Amino acid sequence: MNDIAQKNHAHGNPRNFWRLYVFSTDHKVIAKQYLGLALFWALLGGFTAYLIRWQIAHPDTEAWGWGFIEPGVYNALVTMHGTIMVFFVAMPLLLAVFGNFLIPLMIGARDMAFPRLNMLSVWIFALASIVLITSFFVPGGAPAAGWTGYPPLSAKNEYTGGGYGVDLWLVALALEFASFLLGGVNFLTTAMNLRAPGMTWLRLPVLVWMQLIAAVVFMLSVGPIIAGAVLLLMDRNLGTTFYAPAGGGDPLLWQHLFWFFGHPEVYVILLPGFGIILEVLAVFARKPVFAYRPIIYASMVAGLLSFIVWAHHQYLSGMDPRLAMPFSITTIIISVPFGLVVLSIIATLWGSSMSFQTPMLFALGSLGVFIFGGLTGIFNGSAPVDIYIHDTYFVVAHFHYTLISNVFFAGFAGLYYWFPKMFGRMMNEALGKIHFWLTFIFFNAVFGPMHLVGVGGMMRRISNPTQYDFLKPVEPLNMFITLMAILLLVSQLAFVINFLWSLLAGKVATANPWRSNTLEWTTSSPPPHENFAATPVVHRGAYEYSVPHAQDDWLPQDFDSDKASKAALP
Amino acid sequence: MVTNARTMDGSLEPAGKAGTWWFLSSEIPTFGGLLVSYIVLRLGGSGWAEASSHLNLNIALANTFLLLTSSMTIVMAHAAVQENDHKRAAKFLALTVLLGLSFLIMKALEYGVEIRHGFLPGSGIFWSFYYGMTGLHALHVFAGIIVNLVLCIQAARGSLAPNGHRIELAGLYWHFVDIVWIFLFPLLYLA
Amino acid sequence: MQNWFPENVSTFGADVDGIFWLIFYITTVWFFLTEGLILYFVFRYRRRPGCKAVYAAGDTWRQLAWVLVPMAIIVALDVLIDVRGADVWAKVKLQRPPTDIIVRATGKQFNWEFTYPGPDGKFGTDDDLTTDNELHIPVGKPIHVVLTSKDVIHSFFLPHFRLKQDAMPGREIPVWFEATKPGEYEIPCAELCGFGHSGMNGRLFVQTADDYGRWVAEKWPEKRPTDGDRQSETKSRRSRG
Amino acid sequence: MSAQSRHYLIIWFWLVGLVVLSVAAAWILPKSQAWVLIFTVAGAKAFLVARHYMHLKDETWLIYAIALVPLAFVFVLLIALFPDFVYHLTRR
Repeated sequence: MNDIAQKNHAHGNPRNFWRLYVFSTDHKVIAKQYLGLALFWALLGGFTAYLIRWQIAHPDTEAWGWGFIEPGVYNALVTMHGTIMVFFVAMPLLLAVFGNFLIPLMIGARDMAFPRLNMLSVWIFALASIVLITSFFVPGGAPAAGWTGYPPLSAKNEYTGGGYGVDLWLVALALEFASFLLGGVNFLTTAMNLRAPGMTWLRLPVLVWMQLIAAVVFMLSVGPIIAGAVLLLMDRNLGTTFYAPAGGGDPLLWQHLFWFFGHPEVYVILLPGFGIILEVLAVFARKPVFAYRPIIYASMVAGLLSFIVWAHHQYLSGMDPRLAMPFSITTIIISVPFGLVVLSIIATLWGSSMSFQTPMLFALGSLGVFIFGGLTGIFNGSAPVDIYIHDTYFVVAHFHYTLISNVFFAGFAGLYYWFPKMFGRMMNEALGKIHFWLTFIFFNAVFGPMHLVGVGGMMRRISNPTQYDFLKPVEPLNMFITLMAILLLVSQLAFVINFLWSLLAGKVATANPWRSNTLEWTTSSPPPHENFAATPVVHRGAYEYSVPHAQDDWLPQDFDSDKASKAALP
Repeated sequence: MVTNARTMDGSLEPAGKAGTWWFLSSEIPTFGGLLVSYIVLRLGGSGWAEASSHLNLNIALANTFLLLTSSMTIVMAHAAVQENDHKRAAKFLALTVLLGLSFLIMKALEYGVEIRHGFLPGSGIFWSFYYGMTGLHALHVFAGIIVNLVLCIQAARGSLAPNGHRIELAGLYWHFVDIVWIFLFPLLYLA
Repeated sequence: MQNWFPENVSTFGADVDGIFWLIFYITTVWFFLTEGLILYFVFRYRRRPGCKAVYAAGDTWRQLAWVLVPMAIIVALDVLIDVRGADVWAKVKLQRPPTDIIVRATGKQFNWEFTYPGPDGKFGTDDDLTTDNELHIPVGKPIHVVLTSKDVIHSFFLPHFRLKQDAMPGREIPVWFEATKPGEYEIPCAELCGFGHSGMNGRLFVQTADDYGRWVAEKWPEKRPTDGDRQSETKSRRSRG
Repeated sequence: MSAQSRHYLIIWFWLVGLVVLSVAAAWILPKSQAWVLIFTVAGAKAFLVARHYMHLKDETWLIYAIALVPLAFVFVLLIALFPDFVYHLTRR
């Protein structure tokens, strides 16, 4: 079994520090490396958010810890906030961290199919991070063309006033994509080839399925934007005219290439979040996931649909207006597969026996928040309504509700839930609960009212709303939102403290503190170098909780009931 | 459950092949997006055929021939390694590398000719696409050459795994690059 | 919530808002249904000593009906939203009622340039009138605006008219609207267009028929064809300000 | 030379022949017909390489799916871009 992993670990557990923690091929170490990078970026992204909010609420006053925010710098902040949060926080956290750490553990493998490739991808990602950080310091400053980098604004420096910022931004994105591309190859091959005996496709935990679907969607959608980025780099540096109408090109081309990737990307982030929610809910509700297969099929359908909805970002972009309704229809139809997933999650709660530890609270919070975000998505999906709310804060509020629900809340649920397995210690329960309630309250206080700001017509990415008469009514709201946003950011200290403190002095965790069924809990916390002393043999699906007539309310996947009953006989 | 059966035998074969194919599955949209952009802009624009007529068809023909042949030589190397004749495999791989290199050299010459005639990447949308697509393709060829070179040395040294599976994987990538050229050639030179 | 919208002063604004409210009511119902259900379950099925969870994996059609039937309802509602929406989209973006008032709006960093064809109704003639950030139109008449851009992408946004359309370099995109109420409104740019994006804001003066007539008379006094050039210069000079 | 190598060689002859054919078509036939022929030939060449050199002919359905699904999405992209760039109602 798993000869591949064995081949790559013939020399067993490397002893020296570098091979063990820095240039490690161990998927668990790599996951932690991604986690470190993601948390670092999250801090930076949070700081940009604070500056953005400050400028909106108190335009042209000195922001504490920074000073005045010139309009150009404001655009750079907006650009970097989007780039960082989507590509350097959400993706590493949800895919790289949980995917790398859990896929091999959950399928009973010793490591990824290509451990060295895995190491390569984390180091490419690190390189991308360095390149992106560099862009802050080059003459002209960070890119300021928006995280969507629409040309011509991004194509000519005299338009943005930037220098190498956009070039570095493009290079960083290309590297980041390459890294996750290799990661996706690894995920898929690992799940195809290294499943433990008995781990059939339909016994895989939902999270693994979601990671795989996300990987496929990412790999099939990222190509055009890589090509598009190359073309944009050439436009900037070789004088080509792909996006310059004067030279026969067309700026709209970039928007199509970008969003053909950009929308699937959204589901690449959402699906793993659902996976985490379902894993956590099943455990803390002591109930099998309701409609396991339909959930998986629905996610596949959603992934498929995500390839034919991208133009709903472009209803008003100058795209042929006849295209709008077809894309509007496909977009709104997406509510069906996601609705099915959400209702199945709710159905999982029916007749359950819930205990509300921190992971459960975050999972439930994520569910509640996502429903709101999903429903507001229907407004944006409808072409006529989009005429008014496109590029307003309604859109901003909407995608923060959907993305933060699955990055922030689901991500935290996952961290609190798997922290014992990752680091061998429990996180502090009281601090965790405080963290949840503060986050939940302030999050809704920030992004709930933001919908009203959008309904008021406030455009995205304007640094000074007070320049517009028709925005006078929303100014008090903006101030309130900023206050709440600062409190939301501050309340994350509860997590930082909890994380660091538990890392060093948390209660030592048992192998299976939550009494879960999935394979990662059958090995010690943290797992040894090759995960399992003996390759586990799988006898059942991942969610056999509260089985009738079973003496216990859980049946681990590798629990051999026949052998057990034989052993029970005198 | 085809793949499920494979779960049981842990030989590298399926893993490497599946991985390579997944990688190619993301390369297809990369070049696909490029070709699609070229096609729609060309159908909607004007003056493309005129610009294209300045290209040197003979060099392109020679290059097509080189790349097709290199595709043949690398499968020959694969066939050889399957018959466990690593020396012959090394010869064919060396041939493949040479063919690839001469493709790049020809391409460089072609660029030189065009630049001397004043057709730069900035000389219009057709030239933008010409340099963009052939450039990206050339990069892929270059990467393939390096891979093949490494395998060639390994095969010559006899340090290649007995099943020589890696040659097939390198071949998959190399053939894909060849297929891309198969479409670039008519799109740029003939149409 | 209604009073958060800017006042609607266009003929089709009510239709756009109508779809907004249609979706608002539908989603509100779903919101309270789902969130209420979650809250009820959280309260009702919290862990109690000695009471085990129900083993329901949703693997029978009878159980699946609980999620599949709502799906059918969702499909029906989606169709409703799209069918109703299609008409409004067509009304705003696909059909344009005929008019004799056509204006060219050119976005540039960082203001709107409006060009009137003048009495001869043709652009590019010497009686064209170009104004910066100032658009004068009569109330109760359809207006055609042909959008384009000199440099980057801008977005022509009329919040009070529920109208938005990007202005693309290399494209000429026509939009139309009809004002129902005289007054002074704003024309912000809704697409990030550089460091001056915030504050790129034009003025739309919707005037009664007489006021508009007076404005036209002031801009295009009876002129002799011979010194058209000088005339147009002075006109354009007067228009600045 | 083994049977397999011979097979590969035959495919190569086919490929070269097809190249000659498409170039000849570009010279002889009128544009529209030439285009049809040229791109059919290109497709045929790609098919030969994929099926024989990339061994698709003895692969499982899964590999086929991995190879064909991306093509389907590229096709979707092509169709969706036509109205904007080919018919260009608004392009100057």
